Amino acid sequence: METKYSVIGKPTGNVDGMAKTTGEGKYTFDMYLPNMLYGKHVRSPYPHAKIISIDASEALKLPGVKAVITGKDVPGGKWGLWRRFRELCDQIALADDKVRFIGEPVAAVAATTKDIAAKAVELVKVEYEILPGVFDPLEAIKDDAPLIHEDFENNINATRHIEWGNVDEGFKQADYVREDKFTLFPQAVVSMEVHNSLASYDKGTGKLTIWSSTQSPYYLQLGLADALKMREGDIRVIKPHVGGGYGGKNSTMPDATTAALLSMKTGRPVKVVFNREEEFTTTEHRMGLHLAIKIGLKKDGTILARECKIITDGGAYTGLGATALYLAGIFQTFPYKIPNWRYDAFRTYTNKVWATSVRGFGAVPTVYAAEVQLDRAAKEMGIDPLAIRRKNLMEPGYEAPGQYKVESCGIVPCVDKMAERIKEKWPKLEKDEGIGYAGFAYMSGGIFNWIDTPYAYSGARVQVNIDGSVDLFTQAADIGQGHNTVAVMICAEELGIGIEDIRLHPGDTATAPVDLGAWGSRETLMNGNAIKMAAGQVKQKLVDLARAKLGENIAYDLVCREKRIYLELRPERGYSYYEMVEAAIKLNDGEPLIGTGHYTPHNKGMISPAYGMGIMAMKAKVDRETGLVEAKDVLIVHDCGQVINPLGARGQVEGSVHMGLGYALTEEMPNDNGLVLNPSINDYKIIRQRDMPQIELLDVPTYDPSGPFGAKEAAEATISPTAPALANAVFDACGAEFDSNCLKPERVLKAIREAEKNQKNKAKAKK
Amino acid sequence: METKYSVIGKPTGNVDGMAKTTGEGKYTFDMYLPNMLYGKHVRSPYPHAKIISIDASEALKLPGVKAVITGKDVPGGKWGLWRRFRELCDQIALADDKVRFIGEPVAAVAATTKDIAAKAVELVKVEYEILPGVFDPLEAIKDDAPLIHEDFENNINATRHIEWGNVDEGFKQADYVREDKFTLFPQAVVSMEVHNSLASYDKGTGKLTIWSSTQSPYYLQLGLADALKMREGDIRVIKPHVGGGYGGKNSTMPDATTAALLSMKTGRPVKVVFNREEEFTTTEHRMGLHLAIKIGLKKDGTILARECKIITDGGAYTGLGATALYLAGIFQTFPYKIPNWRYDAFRTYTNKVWATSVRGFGAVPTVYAAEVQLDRAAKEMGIDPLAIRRKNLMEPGYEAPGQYKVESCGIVPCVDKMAERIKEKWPKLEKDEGIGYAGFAYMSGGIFNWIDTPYAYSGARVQVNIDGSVDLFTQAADIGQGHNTVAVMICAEELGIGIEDIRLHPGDTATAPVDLGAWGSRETLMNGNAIKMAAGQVKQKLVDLARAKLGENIAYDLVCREKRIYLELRPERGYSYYEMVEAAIKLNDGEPLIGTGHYTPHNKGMISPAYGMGIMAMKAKVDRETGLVEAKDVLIVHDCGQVINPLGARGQVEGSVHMGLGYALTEEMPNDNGLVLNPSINDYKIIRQRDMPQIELLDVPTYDPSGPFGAKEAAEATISPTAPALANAVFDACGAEFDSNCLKPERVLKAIREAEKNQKNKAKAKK
Amino acid sequence: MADWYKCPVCRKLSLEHQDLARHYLGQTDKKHKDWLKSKNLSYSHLITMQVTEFGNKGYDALAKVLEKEAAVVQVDVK
Amino acid sequence: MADWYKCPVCRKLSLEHQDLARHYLGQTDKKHKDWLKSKNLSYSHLITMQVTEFGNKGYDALAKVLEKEAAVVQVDVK
Repeated sequence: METKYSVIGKPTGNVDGMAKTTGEGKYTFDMYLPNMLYGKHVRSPYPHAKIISIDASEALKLPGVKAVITGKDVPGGKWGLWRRFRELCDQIALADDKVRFIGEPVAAVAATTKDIAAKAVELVKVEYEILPGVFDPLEAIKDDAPLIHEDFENNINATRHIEWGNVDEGFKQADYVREDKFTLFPQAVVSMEVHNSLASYDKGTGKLTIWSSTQSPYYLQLGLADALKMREGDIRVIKPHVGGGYGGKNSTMPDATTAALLSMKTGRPVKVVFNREEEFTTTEHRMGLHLAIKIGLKKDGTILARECKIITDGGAYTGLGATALYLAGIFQTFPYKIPNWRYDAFRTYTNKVWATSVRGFGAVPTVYAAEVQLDRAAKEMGIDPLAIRRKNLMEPGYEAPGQYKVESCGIVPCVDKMAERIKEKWPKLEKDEGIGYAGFAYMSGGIFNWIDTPYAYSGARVQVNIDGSVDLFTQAADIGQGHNTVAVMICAEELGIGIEDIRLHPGDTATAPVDLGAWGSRETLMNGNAIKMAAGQVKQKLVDLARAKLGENIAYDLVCREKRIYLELRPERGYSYYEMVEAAIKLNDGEPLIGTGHYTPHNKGMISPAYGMGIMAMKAKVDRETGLVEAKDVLIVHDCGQVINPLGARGQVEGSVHMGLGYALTEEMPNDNGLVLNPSINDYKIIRQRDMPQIELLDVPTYDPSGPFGAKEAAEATISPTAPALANAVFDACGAEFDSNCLKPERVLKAIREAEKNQKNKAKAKK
Repeated sequence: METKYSVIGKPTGNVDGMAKTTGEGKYTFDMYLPNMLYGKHVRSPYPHAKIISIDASEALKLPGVKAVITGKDVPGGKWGLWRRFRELCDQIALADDKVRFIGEPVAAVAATTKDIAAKAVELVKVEYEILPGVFDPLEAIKDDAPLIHEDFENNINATRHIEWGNVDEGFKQADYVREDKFTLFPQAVVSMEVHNSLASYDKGTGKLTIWSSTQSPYYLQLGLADALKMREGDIRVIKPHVGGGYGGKNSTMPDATTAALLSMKTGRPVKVVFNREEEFTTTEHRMGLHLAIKIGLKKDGTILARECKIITDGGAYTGLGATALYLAGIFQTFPYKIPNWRYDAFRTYTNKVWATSVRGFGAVPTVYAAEVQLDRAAKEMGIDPLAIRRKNLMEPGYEAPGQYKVESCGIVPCVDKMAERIKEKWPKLEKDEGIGYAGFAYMSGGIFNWIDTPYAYSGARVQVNIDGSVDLFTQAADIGQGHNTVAVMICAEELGIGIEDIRLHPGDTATAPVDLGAWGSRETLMNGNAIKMAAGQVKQKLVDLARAKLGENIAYDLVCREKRIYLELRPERGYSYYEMVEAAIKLNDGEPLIGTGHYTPHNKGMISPAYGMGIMAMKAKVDRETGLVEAKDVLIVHDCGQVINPLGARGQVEGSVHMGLGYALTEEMPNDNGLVLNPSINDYKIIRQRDMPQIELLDVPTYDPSGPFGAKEAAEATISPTAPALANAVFDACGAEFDSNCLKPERVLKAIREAEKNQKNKAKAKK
Repeated sequence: MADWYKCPVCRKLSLEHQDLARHYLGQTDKKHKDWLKSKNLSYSHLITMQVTEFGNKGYDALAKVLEKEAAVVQVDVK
Repeated sequence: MADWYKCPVCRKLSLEHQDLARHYLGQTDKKHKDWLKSKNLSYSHLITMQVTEFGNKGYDALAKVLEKEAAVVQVDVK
């Protein structure tokens, strides 16, 4: 494709790829400071219990133990990500009155070695009074259920109602109505890098520096400020490379608070690293929920109304769970026009680790239900599953009243391209193979500001030095998704230089303006806009100077491209970028050229400035003897605006499909009275590389006016269709229906038997 | 003293004092990176030799050795600090054709441990062809002397002529003329932290990060750019805490270049740490020199003319030695009006380590000669030594034609205060005690721009966050002199807040605008001005906003003080600083408040924008039997403008006196054909704490219009009078005269015998 | 001018009793729960009906009670 | 108009031969040294005299040679 861009749109290896693959790139996990202590948590063995006493005297006698802290040592109070609603700020550094899940930290030790810390943890004696626990949302809301948080009657943590149109009327007018119930299982976050933090507190100045594996240095700064009763500005958060987050590293977790508290107590750097078991049993995951969904359609397949109700298993704290509750009700409507929509959602506290944002957050469970139900309806109505989707697609300019506006929207061409490609690609299916479809869409960052930031949503600063090299500062978080590369590409494109001219300084709260972090696919659009604005400020100075030197007609346009600044229509008339930079700095009395940029959405509705969307088709094969499902082949047509880095987008699509397939097939977190039963990589089954299907990714280019160079969300959206496309493929292959995700062989076999029985019954009935 | 300031002028503990004293503060020396290698140099045993061959094969076979580099592996060329004169950029990373001093690096190894690196160094076989060496400047300039650098005939590295007035005429009119010759010995730099660097090169992006114990991150960046053939902007220099520099860490030294080269070769972080012997034998020192000085006075003590000629022992390279040569000719004239002045100076290359800037650089040896000569003249003329000084003092507005202008100038009140205080303090001397005086002055940073920077001389950036906390960025270098505290105090004063509100980010070339580094007492004035300007930009925004909200008469002045912004004459009318910050950021569309500042001197002559000055008196006692001199008591009256931090200034005065006393009494670097004979702390005698005299420091406050809040140089000036005041005290006590510094007992005894003989001769003559 | 129904616990006004019931069950505080108890209604039961069964059984049940209990307020909505 | 004396090696002009000598001895390049050699003068000797003895013996000695060797140039200095 011919492009007017020099940098963006070209497949580009990650700027930190070499550093990461050679081991030179530093993760918090790799970091060491002289004099450093190791912190470790004393954790509750009970899901719900009062703390009667904690005796650390034996632990403190152990040589090498430098401190033991309990809830009494925490200067601050509660924190959370819903700062506009302080009552939802329910996290605490160390349990001070009671524990609410197995593994909740009640104390922590700092010692000179990891082994001593581990030994000391065993020497801390905690006396508990065991309280009855509650583990299912429907149990949790019972009037006689034990209360997990005092002020939350019936353990209702948050509720959400979304409605537009006239749902009852819609159902009345429908030719076809069906209702389905689902239970969606939670999904763990399995980042390669565990949660870990290294804190260094300076007793002299009262200032804290913390390196942490986080998705949002700013959120961590805010959380620590509450937990430690410090001023945000006195806390410097530095995010080195991060080995994955997937939504599970938005909350301020005890690795960070405890490292900080122990450093404040000891005056020495303290590092806290979770082990894999702590990761599975005490950190956040994707919500499990019970769901009831109803759809009403016209004969021709036009959707007239949909209603969905969910009650979610929230776990012991809020995290971004309340946001997930909201987004679940939004993204279930995408990418279709649902003229009448009603959504009621309840999030409950339970005595488990809590649920939060996880890749495709909100969307994944509810899209599953909606897309699976749609296929059942299509089959019963005798409509082709792709045709029923094609019938209901959003178009550019579509609005959901009071909720969202869709500007760029390439879903119609996506589905048309899919229909065409499918014919060539899979002209014939083998026995027991099926094809499943699912539409998808996701946001380009959230507009809702529950964190209550007074800052712009994203900021960037560009400094251009005398040799033309650029220092680019942003708190935007690359957590493995490749934003560092996207950031540098956008900056280079705007300044008309190469990515090798830029040194990026990401993820440091002290050196860069605020960005809200990496969640909801926000960085490309939001941080990209901030970077483009910052670079644009400097570009303007260079253009003005070149214009002044050229003495040209003021209506003639100058462009910065390929390290030159020249008249667009007379490319030979211009100057080298380097020459202009040097001259501009000298004109600037020797100050380097600084540009600052920011982005905050305006007039874009409540959800997001822009939406990536598309359609997925999955070919799967079912082994009717064993119930084993094989995801064979995936075809995706994705409208993600102007792609900044096609190589990165492709990688993220693969990751999304991988995680979506885990959700579809293998990932499950069985829980026995609050105890996670499979807290290891061996027992928690993520999809192996060799089990990954082939993925073909087609592009439908659009230009989103909100995005930098027209860019918007890419690839996160592609997780939510994966499981329903798989389930629909199985349904297509053998008629088996599922009321949950995680199609393990035993569930598949059962569903096949059920389907066969139903068919027989139907056949009988026909007779 | 009543002050209008809230922060400055108050004795303030160093902001990094706690971190340093508890061991939490990180020096490069303390740093460790995962996967780090240790680099070590293979050094020449000969002072002058051709390199015939280098065989690293045995070293490379040693397990753990990852690389060996020689001059052939150096991609760049020569570098130096005199970038305006490229021929004086004579330093090289690793000798490629020949070695010029004992200890010059010819190769370097990188290995997994220090021990392996040391072993590997011994396995590198270097074959040399020994060349004749030259070790004294007067030998070096001989026509048949071996040439040290090809293009420098007679080994003349640099020459300098300074002249004003009519010197010959001055001498003609003089009633009294005398001539003296001196040889001033070199002085080592004994920093607690040795030279060391840790480099980490990213092969993926081609960008280098280096942590180094340096006085000037920018100079290091420039030096490395030349040595490595990289772009400045691709090199990030970070200066952690530095354990002393004293002028010896301005040059880019092999610790840095070798760490960088080895990291580039291995793709791993590499640390190079000099040991104490390397420190003494291969790093820079204060120049030794031969000096002839002539003075002409009127009967009443008025100086009519002075002439001085020096030839210095430059060593093998230039460093800042050429600058020292210049400043030696400038500061010898201070703080006196010398109407007719002539200075001829020659710097020679010799086969030794080279001489450079060292505390009080330029001034120390030549002021010694001038102040000692003045006392001899005073004695012969029968004038009181303090009175002869009083007679010739500079006054505000004094100019040395074509060289310097003196604005604030408190030297007259200093000497008057001294005269008064002396009477109370030392009403009577004991036997063999004497009092010696010496005047002094020093610059507040240099105006000369031999580094040829296109940047402002100093820059700063202030970011004010929503909670009122401030991030202050500057490359200005605290090397132990306390500039971090001064920087924060100036910023706090300007914004009307407390030092606890500020987090300083010093010494990082990537995050802060350029500052030329810590040399010539430049940071307080130059960086202070940049900081004041940056903070002032933000202050202006807050003041404008407060003014708009108050709606007051536009002629009413608002001040920022004690965390409020209010009408100066109606203090009750105003707002809290925090409130204004929050409002201003919101008005700023959520961007934090940024101020940028810079400083470059204009219309201040060639030398410096301002001069600290004063007078020192030293009481010393001589043991006529042993020759031991005891410095008993020091009185200093110092005009150093508005003192920012009196506690810091006091500490620096003590340090200057300490180092000056070492120069006066004990510090000597005997050299045998290029071999330093005392390369250890045991053998090189610095003054011990218990041998330090009492120091009384009096202040004469002035306001320098060039300085931030009237501040200028403080305390570096007090090194140069120490040795001559001591020598003059001995002269006063027993008439002994010295033609060098370093009054070790054997020299003192010899001088006493000489003096006694002269007296007898004179007595005889009288008879 | 229209008839609005007022939440018996807080100041929330709704034009329909079912809307008011939806509001009511969305509240997580003790006061709202206590009033339900005083009317011998089970919050738990209402929510469970609402979210696990099709239709709006939970809201409907509460709406019926509110028809009797919610004060009517006349408010000009122009 | 004034009489200026021109350095025999480079373009430097001086009003006095001693000034020209001072310039000359301040140059570190080979060309200036070579000319001295051609006149049988020792740079080393001149500098040593100049800096180790009082007065301006080095400059004086060279100035005397330059009186004969330096070209005279008339330049308007207004």
